[in-house]
Amino acid sequence: MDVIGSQLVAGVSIGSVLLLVAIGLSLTFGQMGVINMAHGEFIMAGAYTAYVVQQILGDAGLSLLVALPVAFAVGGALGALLEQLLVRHMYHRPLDTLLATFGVSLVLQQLARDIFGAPAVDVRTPSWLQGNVEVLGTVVPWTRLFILGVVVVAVGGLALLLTTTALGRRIRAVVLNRQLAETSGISTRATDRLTFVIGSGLAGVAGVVLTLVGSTGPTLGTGYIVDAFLVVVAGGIGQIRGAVLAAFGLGLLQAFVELSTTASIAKFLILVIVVAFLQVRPQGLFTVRTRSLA
Amino acid sequence: MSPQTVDVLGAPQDVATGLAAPVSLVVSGLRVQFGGFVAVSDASFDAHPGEVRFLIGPNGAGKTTCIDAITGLVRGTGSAKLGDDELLGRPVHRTARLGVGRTFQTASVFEEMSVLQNLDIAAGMNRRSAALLRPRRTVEPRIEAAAEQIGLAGSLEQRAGTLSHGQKQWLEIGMLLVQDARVLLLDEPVAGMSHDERTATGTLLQRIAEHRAVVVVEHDMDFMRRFATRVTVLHQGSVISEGSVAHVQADPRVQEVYLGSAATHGADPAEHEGATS
Amino acid sequence: MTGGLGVPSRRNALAGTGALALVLLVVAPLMLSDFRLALLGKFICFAIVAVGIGIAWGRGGMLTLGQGVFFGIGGYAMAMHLKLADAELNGGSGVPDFMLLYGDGTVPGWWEPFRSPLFTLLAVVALPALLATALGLAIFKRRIKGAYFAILSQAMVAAFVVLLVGQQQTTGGTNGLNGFRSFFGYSLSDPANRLTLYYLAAGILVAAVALSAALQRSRFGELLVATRDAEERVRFLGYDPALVKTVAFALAAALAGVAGALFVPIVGIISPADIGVVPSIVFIVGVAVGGRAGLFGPVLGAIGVAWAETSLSEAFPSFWSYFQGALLIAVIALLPGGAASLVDRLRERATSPRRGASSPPAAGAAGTPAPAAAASTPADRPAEEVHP
Amino acid sequence: MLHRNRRLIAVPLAVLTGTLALSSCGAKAGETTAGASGAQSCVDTSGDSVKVGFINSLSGTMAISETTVSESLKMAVDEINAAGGVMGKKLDVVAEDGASEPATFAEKAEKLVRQDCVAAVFGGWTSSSRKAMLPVFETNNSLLFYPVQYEGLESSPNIYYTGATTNQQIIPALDWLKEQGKSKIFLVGSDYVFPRTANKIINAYAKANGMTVVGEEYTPLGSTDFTTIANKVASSGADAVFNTLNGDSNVAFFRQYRSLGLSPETMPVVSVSIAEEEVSGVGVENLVGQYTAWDYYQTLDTPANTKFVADFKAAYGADRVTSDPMEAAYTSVYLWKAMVEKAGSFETDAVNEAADGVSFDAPEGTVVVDGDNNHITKTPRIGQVDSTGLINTVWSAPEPVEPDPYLKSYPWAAGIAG
Repeated sequence: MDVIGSQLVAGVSIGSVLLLVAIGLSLTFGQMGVINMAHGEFIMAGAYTAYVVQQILGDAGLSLLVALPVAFAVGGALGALLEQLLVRHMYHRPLDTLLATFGVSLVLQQLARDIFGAPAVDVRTPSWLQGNVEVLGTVVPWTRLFILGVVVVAVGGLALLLTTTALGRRIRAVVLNRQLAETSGISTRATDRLTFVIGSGLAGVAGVVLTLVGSTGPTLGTGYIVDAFLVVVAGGIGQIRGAVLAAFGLGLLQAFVELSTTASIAKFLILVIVVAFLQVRPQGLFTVRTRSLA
Repeated sequence: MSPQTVDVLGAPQDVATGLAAPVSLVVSGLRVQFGGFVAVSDASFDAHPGEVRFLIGPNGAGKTTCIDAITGLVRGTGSAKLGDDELLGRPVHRTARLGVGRTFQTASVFEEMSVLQNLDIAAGMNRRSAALLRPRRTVEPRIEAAAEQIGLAGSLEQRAGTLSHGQKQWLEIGMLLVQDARVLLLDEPVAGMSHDERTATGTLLQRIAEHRAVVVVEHDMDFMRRFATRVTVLHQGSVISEGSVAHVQADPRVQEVYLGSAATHGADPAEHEGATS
Repeated sequence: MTGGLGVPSRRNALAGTGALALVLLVVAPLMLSDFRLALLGKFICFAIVAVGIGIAWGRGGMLTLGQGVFFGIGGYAMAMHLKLADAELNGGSGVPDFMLLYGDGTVPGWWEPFRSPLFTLLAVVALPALLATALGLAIFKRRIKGAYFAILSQAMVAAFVVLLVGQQQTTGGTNGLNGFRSFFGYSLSDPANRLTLYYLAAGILVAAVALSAALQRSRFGELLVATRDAEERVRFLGYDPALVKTVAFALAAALAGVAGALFVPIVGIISPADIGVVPSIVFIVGVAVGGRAGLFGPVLGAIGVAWAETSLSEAFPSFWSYFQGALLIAVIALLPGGAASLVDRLRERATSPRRGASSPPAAGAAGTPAPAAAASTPADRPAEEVHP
Repeated sequence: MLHRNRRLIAVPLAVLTGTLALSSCGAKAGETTAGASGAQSCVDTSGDSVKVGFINSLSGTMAISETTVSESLKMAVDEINAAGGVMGKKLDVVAEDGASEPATFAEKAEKLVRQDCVAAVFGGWTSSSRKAMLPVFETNNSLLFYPVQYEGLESSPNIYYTGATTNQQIIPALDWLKEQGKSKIFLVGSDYVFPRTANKIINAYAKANGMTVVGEEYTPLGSTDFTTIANKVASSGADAVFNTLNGDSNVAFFRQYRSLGLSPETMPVVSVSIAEEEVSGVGVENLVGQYTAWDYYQTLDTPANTKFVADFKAAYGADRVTSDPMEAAYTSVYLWKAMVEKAGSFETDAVNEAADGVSFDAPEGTVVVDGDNNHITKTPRIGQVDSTGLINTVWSAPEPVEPDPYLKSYPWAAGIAG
């Protein structure tokens, strides 16, 4: 079916954006039980990084590729700063962290407004990403495939990191049982900081990619943050596979519900469905018994 | 005044609150499984009013898990009956309302609140909602009595967080008393206490046990020898021995289990702890 | 003194409530121009929400980022009634103006009950409370708490706003409901009536504070704090924490509903912009700044922050964002008890040299046998991790 | 200590009932006419200056657009002051931030009128901000000049509408589409009052003019996912899109539209909320060749506009652009000046009396106030975005169009105004 094919593709494409904005959040939330409300602003910072890099390099194609690692660094640096200055001092107060990081997000937004101006800036799409290709009988923009590619690389890389490296083992150990990890000689401090850097760096990458989809303005991040939280919560804390399933699940749901109703109703229904789903599985799709939320 | 001279835990109070007569806890064929891991495979024991039942065993034997299952914290199969009531399968607070009280390894009291507030909350399970909406005006007699019993009568206004470690554990026991628990499940009640404190605690438990069933999970073998009426030994999730202290100590299987793990746990009932007394 | 928990003594609570009533009901109307007084009326609405948040979050540990929903339900209920009443005024058609313009000119069935003033007043309190009860039971029974609850409540408000915006013909969409002429038969353009509205709001705030004080001092209040600090322990004492929390949550919701209903005639508009994700967090900001767990902290914080926003943003619009952000960070990080705790801290410093030094009561040491020895070695282990 | 606890609640309740009993002596609804009781004007015209208020969102989501309006308002006031002021009095500006929230607009409008006692207020952008402020101006019988195109169906004696109403923007755009032979229209809009009302009009127009609306989609404000909607547009067989999306959503929509291979040649998009100011944010490359419907473009070749553009660039930077709402705001200050001078008074009633027929040689051409509905005549123009981001007129109404906010002169629109 033509419609089913096109909505499948649309759902995957929505899902890939959701996953990208949520994956970093999922990592930090899982690791430290901390909700970083400034995650959206880290995404925004990534988007502005793409803009600045493009202003410097000029060429849209080259700058996009350069911006990806640079934005990772920018996001990571912001994350490190936040972790060092704020989050680590409030480790036992996850809800307070939520509020304090909301304060950070207010400041960052206004900062962006003062630096780049309130109007959205234009980040041009590289010529090699313009146009489209036919998939499942549906026209799919190259940009969407590119985003999917970035997601696959980012999530795949993260999964590899978690499963094969020493750092990944430490992170998983801390997620499972912080105290035990600590007594086994793992420096939870160092692990926390690195996790935060990686999670925030991924937010930066998400920001670059979002410049291909929508506008780049100071409020870019706020539009995504509630959705990102829903993905994290629905997927289960600290679970990459949960986040992946939840993101694509919500993306497909959105695409198909929107087909038969309006975008507003679809958005409402999605939120209701997630809340209802949590009634059935309060811990999300996949569960780890974590100390912080058990 | 000392706990030994004042008896407030007896029948009059139970009559006053309308609680049924003392009953026994009977656990049979209890099994608890976490995923593929069987924490308790087949545990059967009982506890009767008038006796202090000790539950011992090396680390990982499943002692605390048994308590968790009886109180509804984790899901268990088999049976745990308090009188005629089956406890398994109920939510935690319903089990508590049947008269099952428990303490935790790390004393769990409301640190921000006064001793009185702690006891008052514990005593409130059967209050009507209307009573809940009013402030507390007087100290109820049973609370006063329990505070006396646990040696905190003079510290009613003290913030629980500032109590000593031992006092917190007594407070927790006091909370079970005013809660009118018919069976008390105590998880390492003397951990971290001085010798004198242990003695006081043991005496307290014996007195409590006159009208209620008391189950104590403990590592301290000296404490067990001094105060246990009967002992159940768990190992790897099942009961390997049961009986009086002497009987259990003489059981070769128990010795084997404890000797085998003595090097790591320092909990050999015959040798290690005995030396300190 | 009942000790602990930051509950003011009965005398202090009474004095404080009296002072609040004096300032709001006597001093403010004398000192402020009618424009500033109307502004204060608006802030009072926020303060009523704050009292509820103080109960749910400060005392109960439930960080609700979704009070906008309840505020909105109360506000829209009142606004619907006022629109319907206005439409009937002077022999009107009985159909609100915006429905004639943007809808099909008929009043939807679910609006009809709001023609009744009695039903509306009831709905303002009962609808938020019922919704909160249903949600609370569902959420808390499943033991969803802490950050999960915060996120869910935020998602809830996001969904509510999307729904309101999408139903323009019946809810006014982004415009919301506005242009009210009368309030239960009294003209809203008459300054005397607007003053009455102010008194009504101020009186309700004072009553809400008194209610909160009574609650804090009640056994339920103690149980609520116990549930906040050690939910599992409460469960093992035979209580169902879900019920305890639901009652507090429903109370907070009802207060938010009442506040929303007062907001409508005072401000003259209710729209999704007043109840969305960000306004819902801003409700929290005032409470956090003032001191979440105290009796007066939430009220003073809410009024203070709103006042600061209005006066500071007049002078420096962009500066306000920095200030608000920095204030929130500073208070949460350095002074989690809010401004109220600053007062306590100063007072404590003045009266006793060191907090930990207050020795255990003498009676405990003398009257107990062996345990007495232990009392002299205070084992001040770090506070048990608080499950928010 | 623990006993003897009286009810805390009794005292405040007594206070509450007392105050209620005391103060419920105001007027019943309907007893007084609106505006009469609270409308003691406090405007001070005795000195050699008079206060005027600006109310624009300088923070929040609407700041993007509204700051530009506040700049052109300021320019108009500076020019007027330099030329001697209004009736010899210099204008003192009190600027307030509406913060993109309707309730804040109402609050600040009230402050301007009652606290600052300004003679007139200029500003507002969104319909919700105007609707929120309307009761304030009516109650206090003071004046608001609203400079943005809007959905019509409104006419208040206390508001002057210097932007286009629907028959000066939407209907001409439809006329033009019809002229171009487009008969199947797809409607895309943000979910709020302007797009919904505009599309209601478009549907009625289409019915009467043999056009078909092949799709009508709304997205939540700020929405950035247009995958599904763009799919619907592409497969609808429409030969034109009528776009009432607001702000940031346009970026996402045009990106998605373009990457599906759609183009101005195959399926042109007519936008009514994208002006010069927004083009750079949406991205020139996404908009080249697309159409807009306004009454003013920076590229208009009138002497007044040449001066307006030059002055604006001189004041705010050579890279800045001018747009329809900015021009309408600029014009509104001059119209007010003309009305006041014709009336010889700053009084609201006198100004209203004098308003009809007042005209001004605005950058968009001569505009005339219609005293019946407080709107102005305007010349609708269809523009096309060029590669520099400016918009060039490709079609223009032969003469200025009289404002008709309730569309009374269009038989097919009979059912729309209720």
